[in-house]
Amino acid sequence: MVHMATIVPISLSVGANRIIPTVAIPHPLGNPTMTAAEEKKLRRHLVDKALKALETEVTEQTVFKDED
Amino acid sequence: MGKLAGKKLILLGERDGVPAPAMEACFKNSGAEVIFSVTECFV
Amino acid sequence: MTYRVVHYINQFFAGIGGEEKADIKPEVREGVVGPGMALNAAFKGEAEVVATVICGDNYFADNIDDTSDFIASKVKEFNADGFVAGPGFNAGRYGTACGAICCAVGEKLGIPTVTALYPENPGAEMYKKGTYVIVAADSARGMGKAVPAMASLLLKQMKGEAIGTPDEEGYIEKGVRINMFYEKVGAERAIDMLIKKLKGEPFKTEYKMPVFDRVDPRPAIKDMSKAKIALVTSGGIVPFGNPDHIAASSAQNFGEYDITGVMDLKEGEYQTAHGGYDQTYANQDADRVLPVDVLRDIEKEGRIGSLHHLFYTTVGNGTAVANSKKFGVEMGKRLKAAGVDAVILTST
Amino acid sequence: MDLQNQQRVKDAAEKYDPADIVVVLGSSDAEGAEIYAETVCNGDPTYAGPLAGVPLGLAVYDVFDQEIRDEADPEEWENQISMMEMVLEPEALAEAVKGIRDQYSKYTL
Repeated sequence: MVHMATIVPISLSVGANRIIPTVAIPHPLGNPTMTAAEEKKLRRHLVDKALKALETEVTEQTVFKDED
Repeated sequence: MGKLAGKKLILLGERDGVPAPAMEACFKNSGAEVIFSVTECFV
Repeated sequence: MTYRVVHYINQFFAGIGGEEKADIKPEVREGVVGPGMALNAAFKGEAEVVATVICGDNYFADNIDDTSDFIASKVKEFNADGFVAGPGFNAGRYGTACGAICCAVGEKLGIPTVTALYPENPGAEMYKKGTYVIVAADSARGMGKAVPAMASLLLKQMKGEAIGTPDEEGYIEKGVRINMFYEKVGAERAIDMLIKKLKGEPFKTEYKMPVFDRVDPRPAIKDMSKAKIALVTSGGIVPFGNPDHIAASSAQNFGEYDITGVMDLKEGEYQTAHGGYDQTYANQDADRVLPVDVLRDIEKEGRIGSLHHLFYTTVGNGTAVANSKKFGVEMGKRLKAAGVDAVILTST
Repeated sequence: MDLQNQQRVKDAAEKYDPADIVVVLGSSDAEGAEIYAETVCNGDPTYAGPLAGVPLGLAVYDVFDQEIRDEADPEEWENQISMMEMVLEPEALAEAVKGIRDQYSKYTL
């Protein structure tokens, strides 16, 4: 399981092992200030990261940051 | 003969402490009779 | 009046024997046996152990329900005002038995119960919500401390006196929050606590957070192009109209919805039921919380095997940890049965 | 203390005059020594054995108690016990047993 959440400390405290930080509480996988196309690109980027996280072996709680 | 003369000894040794046979040897000549001696082991 | 108490112990404390006697059936003896002597002394005449129930640890573990029923019926026969089990110290089976029987007797007969266990005894975690569990040492060496604490807590319950905090009475927290009145307002107490913390002095929180489980990370997905991926959210995304009436906060249920053929969560077809954040953006486009649209694209491209046709949703707004756990376990069961390989869980 | 050993101590106290009996302990730690001492003086504090609620009141000493040491054969002590004496905490052991003896023993040496 991968947890996509904005408040990473909560995700860590409840014990998620693969964590993707997201955009904002009311729209974790979107950004209403963007155009629809840009927004979908952003969402795609985050979900791609989540899939990559699922393909990555982890031994402890891991936050997948946005360096790639 | 000392204070133990005529006494009845119960020796409760422990494997990781002082085992009962060691105590028995020490009090062999004390004039006391060992009536029960055992070494317990907790592991 | 002298309260009547029934006491539960295992075969070892009854002097019947150790492991080789662990399968003996429950039996009842009038009066005290073993640790009941210490219990009686600690009651100081205010209560009396009228009977002792003895059961082998293995027998109990193999026959939990029947034995609990049997013991409860005996406790009733003896017209008991209270029930004590143990202390079970760090003995796993005995401790579990003590907790289970206290809970069963309390539930069936409505009388006060108490046991005493080492905090790491599995029985403590399992049953601390249903009975008072006095904190005991890990071995019978702690008998001298545990028994008076059990006696005192049981007497207080039987007399209907107020029960103090876990610290005052020496029991393991039951996870109950009780409102308290203080002389100082919250802001002042918070500042006092902060100052203590800054000075490195010990301080005590008034609002302890629950301890969450830790699980070992699951192995990575080897072949994503064959994986079945499911979506779960605590962001409250539901079909428009919230057909299962998932509460806006303190959710009592979760929803399971079929998205077969759904390529995009459209405004007016999906919405959020969550009452803890501004719903405007999720209601405009629920994909912002539950990314069905991009996962459909990804599915088409063959990057993943498939998107599971059901998604699970609840509202993580003040929802009790116990409920969340229950929902999680049930969702997990269904996902596993459906052959789902991995889950993307989104939270708001 | 082992349940069978409790029974044997109990039997011994019935067979002989308790005033004549001296229990000597060779425990490895003070806490354990206290439990043993209490078991033979005031009854099994764990309430699991035959001595539960049976205060025999026997005289009880740790083997490192000076009074008992004085009675031991010095040569045998050297051979048998001096090694353990260096590893264990003899004073703490003797003190722990004395504490129980002062409280519960009806007899002394």
